[in-house]
Amino acid sequence: MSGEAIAFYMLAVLAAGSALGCVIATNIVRMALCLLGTLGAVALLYFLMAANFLGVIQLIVYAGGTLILIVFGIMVTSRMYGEKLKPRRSEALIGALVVLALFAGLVAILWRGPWVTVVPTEQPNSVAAIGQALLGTYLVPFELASVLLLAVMIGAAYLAQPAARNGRGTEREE
Amino acid sequence: MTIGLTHYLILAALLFCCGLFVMTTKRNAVGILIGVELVLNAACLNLVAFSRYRVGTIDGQIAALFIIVLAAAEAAVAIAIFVNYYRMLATIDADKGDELRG
Amino acid sequence: MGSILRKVAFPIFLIGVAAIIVIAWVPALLYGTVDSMRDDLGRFYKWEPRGEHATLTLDNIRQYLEGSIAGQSAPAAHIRFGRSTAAACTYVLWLLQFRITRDVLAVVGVVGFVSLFAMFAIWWERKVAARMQSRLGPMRVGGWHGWAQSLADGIKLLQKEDIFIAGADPVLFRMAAYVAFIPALGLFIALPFSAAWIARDLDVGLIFILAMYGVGVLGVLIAGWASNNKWSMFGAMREACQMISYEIPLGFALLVPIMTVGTLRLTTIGDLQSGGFQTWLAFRNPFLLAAALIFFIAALASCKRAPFDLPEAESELVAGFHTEYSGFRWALFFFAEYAEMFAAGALAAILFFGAWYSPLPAAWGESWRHGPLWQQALHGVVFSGPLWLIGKGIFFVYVQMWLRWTLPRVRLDQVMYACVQVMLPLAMLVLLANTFWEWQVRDRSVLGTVANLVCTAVGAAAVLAIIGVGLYGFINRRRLVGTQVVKHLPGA
Amino acid sequence: MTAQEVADILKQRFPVAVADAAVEGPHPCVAVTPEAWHEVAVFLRDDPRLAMNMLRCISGVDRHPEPQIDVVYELIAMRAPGGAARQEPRPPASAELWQNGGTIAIRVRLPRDNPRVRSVADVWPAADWLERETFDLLGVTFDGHPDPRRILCPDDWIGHPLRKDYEFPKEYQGIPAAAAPESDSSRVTK
Amino acid sequence: MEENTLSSQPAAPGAIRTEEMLVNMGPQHPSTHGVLRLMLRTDGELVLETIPHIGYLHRCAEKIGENVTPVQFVPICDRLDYLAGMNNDHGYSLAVEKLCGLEVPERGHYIRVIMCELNRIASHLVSFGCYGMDIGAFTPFLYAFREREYILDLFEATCGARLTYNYLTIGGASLDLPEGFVDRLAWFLDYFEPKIDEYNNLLSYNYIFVKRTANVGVISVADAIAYGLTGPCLRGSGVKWDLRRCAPYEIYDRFEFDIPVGMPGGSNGIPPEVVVGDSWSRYYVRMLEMKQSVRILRQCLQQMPAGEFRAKVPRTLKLPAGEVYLEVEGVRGQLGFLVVGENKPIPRRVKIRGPSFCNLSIVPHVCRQVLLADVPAIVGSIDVVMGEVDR
Repeated sequence: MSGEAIAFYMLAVLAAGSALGCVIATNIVRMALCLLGTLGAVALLYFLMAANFLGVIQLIVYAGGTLILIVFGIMVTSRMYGEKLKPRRSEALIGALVVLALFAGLVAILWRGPWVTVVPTEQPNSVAAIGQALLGTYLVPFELASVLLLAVMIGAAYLAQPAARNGRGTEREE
Repeated sequence: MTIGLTHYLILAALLFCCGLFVMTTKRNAVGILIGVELVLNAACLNLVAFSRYRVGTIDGQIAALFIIVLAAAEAAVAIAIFVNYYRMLATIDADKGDELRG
Repeated sequence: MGSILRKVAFPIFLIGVAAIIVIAWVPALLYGTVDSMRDDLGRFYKWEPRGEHATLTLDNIRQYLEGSIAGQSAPAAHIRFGRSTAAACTYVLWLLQFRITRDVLAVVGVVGFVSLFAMFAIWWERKVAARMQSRLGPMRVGGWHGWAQSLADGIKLLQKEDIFIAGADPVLFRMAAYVAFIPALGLFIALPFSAAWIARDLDVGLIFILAMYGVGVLGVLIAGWASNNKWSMFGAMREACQMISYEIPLGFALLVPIMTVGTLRLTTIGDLQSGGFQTWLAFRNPFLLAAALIFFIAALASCKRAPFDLPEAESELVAGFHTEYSGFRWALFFFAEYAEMFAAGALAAILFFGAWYSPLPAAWGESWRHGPLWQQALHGVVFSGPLWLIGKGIFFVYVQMWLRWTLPRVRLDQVMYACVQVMLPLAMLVLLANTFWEWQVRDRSVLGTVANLVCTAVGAAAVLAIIGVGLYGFINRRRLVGTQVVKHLPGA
Repeated sequence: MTAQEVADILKQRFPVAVADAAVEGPHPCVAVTPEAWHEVAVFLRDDPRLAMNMLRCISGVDRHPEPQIDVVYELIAMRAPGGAARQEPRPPASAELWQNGGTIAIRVRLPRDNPRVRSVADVWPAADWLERETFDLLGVTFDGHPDPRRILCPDDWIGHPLRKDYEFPKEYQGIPAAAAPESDSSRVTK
Repeated sequence: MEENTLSSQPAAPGAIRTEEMLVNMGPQHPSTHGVLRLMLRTDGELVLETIPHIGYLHRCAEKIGENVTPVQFVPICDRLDYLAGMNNDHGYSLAVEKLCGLEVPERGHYIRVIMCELNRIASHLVSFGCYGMDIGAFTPFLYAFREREYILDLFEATCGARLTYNYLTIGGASLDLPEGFVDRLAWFLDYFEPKIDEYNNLLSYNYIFVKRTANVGVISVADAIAYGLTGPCLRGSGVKWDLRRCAPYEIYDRFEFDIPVGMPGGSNGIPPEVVVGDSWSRYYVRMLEMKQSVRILRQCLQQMPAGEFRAKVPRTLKLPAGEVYLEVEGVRGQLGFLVVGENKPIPRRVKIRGPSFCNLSIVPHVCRQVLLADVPAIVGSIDVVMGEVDR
């Protein structure tokens, strides 16, 4: 077994375990912690696939930004000893069955499907390549994404301020 | 035994299914958001794996990059909405939000 | 027992310091030896491809070290050993050629460095604080200026009861300390101590370090939430606000040198500054100097150090997010904090202040780099090497302490104001200006040279001023520390 | 303004309510009936001649064994440099000294078994805590007080400690009292 | 921690619901100066309401006062405002002397003024240092304590105690000044006076410090008077009122000194952000008062005569029937004693008006709609000593 295989299996177990933890956990902060496990493991998998830049972006944007935002949202909206929002039994059962069936189907297809693969090659300077692709081939989506981010920034700021409708000072909140 | 495309795809399928389950069954709105993140992660993993093992270019990575950025934007808006939702209804239970009137 | 301890403690301390100095340059030296050996032998045996994939055998190495390879041109003139030494070194060098050995060594080194540094920094912070407050600080444990105080504290903390409060979330409360500590360790994976001494030379090293800073916040957040204490919660919320906000100016400030050097690989960035004091990036043009300042302030806020220590503001939040922690878990938060402090200082040094190079141009020492062993060692001390980076990092840590014990704490809205309305526009402006500069101004042009010289002069003046103030303080130390203390100073 | 003048003005304005005035001696004092006290207080504060704008202290004095508790209000008139005490929120930061416009003590005599008096917390906000303290330690009830709770003793304390016939409890919340205080006080008195 | 949710009911549709929390600040909290307990009703970082709970340090001082003779009560007075024991002793002694008609010899007067003013400096030093700590600057605290140490050394040489002195007593002082006291004091004054400017430069004019305290917790003149604020809190609001001048007692009319008051920013070297009556003004008044105390002390040293330091006080001092209320300008404001005598050695009633008690009563009024970090800044600038509040 090669080093890559060992690393893959360890990370895959971590990622899958954390994802299952997300499913099982009833405490929402624990779910977020499990999500951190998945995100970190997936980021390391990206490293394993020589997508260093993506792995780092996954860590900085996902784990360092989005996840913190989520935990922040949890803190604002949930209390430790507040009501426990457990899924309804029937829903959980049906959901589990459907999802299991879906997973089984997916695995079956993946297992059977003949995948034409290429031998992975190392990109000599993937960061530069990604940069060039972003500002070359993918310039339009890149710019669109930036416009979207701007819109989101304004929209989120508007949504989050109560004073727009309430007349109370907001600059002291956050 | 070498690690190939199938390994990554199966892992991604597992993440996807977990995310789907979380999305459908959790009642906490933030929990649903976490499910969405899981699903998006699975998609990213697929993209990167395909781009490495099947195409051999970095286009998949670029797509994954966009997904990550959009997921961040989506989470920002979602959290803003949840905070407002919580202020209105005093709960974060997504099932309670079945009224359209704000 | 106690008296014996007291006698041996100080020698142990001195040996430890010496060992650290040795350790600081030996690995780089050995790695260099192995690599150059592989190059030499590869050239000799005509291995294809040379370098990376060729594995040296024990015989190869022994023969090489003894200089007994037939036809070897100059059998490594700089590392000629005796027969017995060579035999001992053979196995070490053979092991060192493997990636996994180096990784294990790197992990051990990082963990060792972080814990040693945290212990040193805690002791040092107490000394710095004490001297600023005309006190003596720890004086007893270990003998010389209480150098073993942190060690004793560490032992005490290990023995202390790990108090777990009944109302807390059992899993998260325990996990949080690790979630905060592990990213702080992870920082050092991509942090080069010198061009050769780095665990993983990532092509995205800089962003990796930033990402680790970002992930570390999560530990604080979870600690605050899991403690089920309102003060902890306040601390966690403040940390989240502050960290998320300050990452933006931090990132912008980092883009400035990245734009100038055109790479995210930290070793490359460092190597670009090998030409002496005036080639350090901060002195290249005024905008880089400004970026260095912005970076330092934003990093201060990211490390939650005063005046931005709101998450643990003791006069407002008791102790903030770690109010409920005790014993070793509590210590982990501090290890993380000091590791982050050092990483911030080291990053400032790598990006702006000449990385692991001394103010002297490295070209002057080029001949020493390939000379006999003692010359190589001296080269590591005088021209470039991990010692310089550690020294610079410690200096910036000192500046952080200096600020902490001098300034009052700002308020949350002021922190946010400073970030969003001052630092962020400033960082953007600097980035824009630097873009324009890099685009229009040639390095060798008159404007470029003048700017470089002016910035160098400013930097040199700052360094000289700091040295001067330090010297003045040292010379007048009997007079300055306050008469009450002087009476108790040794030799008074 | 001397205490005598204050007493005269008060007597002129409230001939019935002002019982007697002892303006000689170290502690010039005007006695006021409990029913009229609030009205007198408003007058004391608002009358431009008196302008007693600061309530310095409220003391309860238990006259045991007489069936009487006195509540003594210490008032002082602080006069801004411009003349009469000014009530504007922010007079110009003055380089001049404010003047002492006279002091007076008002005594309200209350029956010991049911001491009640109208609160003056709406006249001088300073009375809020001072009245709470007097209630806490002497058991004087202040009608119309905005927050009539104990202030120094715990909320579940029984009795009013500064009454002369107060008996120190043997225990509080299961904590036994250390020593019997009677023996102490008797020793000192002898 | 008490559990929160004042409003667990869902708000009416359309209304914005915010999460309010009750937070307990104290009695064990680093910046509540002892055992003050503040209940904060907060919305995020915003403090909507502050409710002080006091009484954790209640030691029945008034009840003790009714059971012991005045001379026995002086040590208890030390423990009221334990940072300014001399001033407390002085106030009580003056009240009893007024009731009994005792005359204090000339030297006794001067000793009293010296001790009171020295203790005022010592106490203001603590206040200055602790206020720095409240704002997050640790270092000035130790500088302040270094200087205070000299004063405590002087006190120790005089009466053997460093905190609870029992020195100024009925009829004068209980001992004469020790040998060399005058020289040591003169040395200290020369040493200390320039330090005040140093500390102003270190802390008072520090940009962050000014930003944290200026225009925070503004108390208007009307409020200050209505709530019975006295001392530096009142003067910080711009009221030039000091009992040492406005109702002179002891021998303060013999000295020249100014009464510092809060001034608007922009002039006299005061930072432009400052508003009269804010936390910075209250703090700065204390800094300036230390200078004035030094001035008074210098004059004392010049004028002080030799002679008796204590009046002849009968061994069992009978308090005549009658009552007396006397206020002195203590360190934190006007310290008042009501003593009711009834021809017995022990008084019928001793009522103590602690200035901190009244000063603290304005906290609920001021700490509304402020940030959490402002609460220590405001409470610290009011500078309460819980020993005096709870008595």
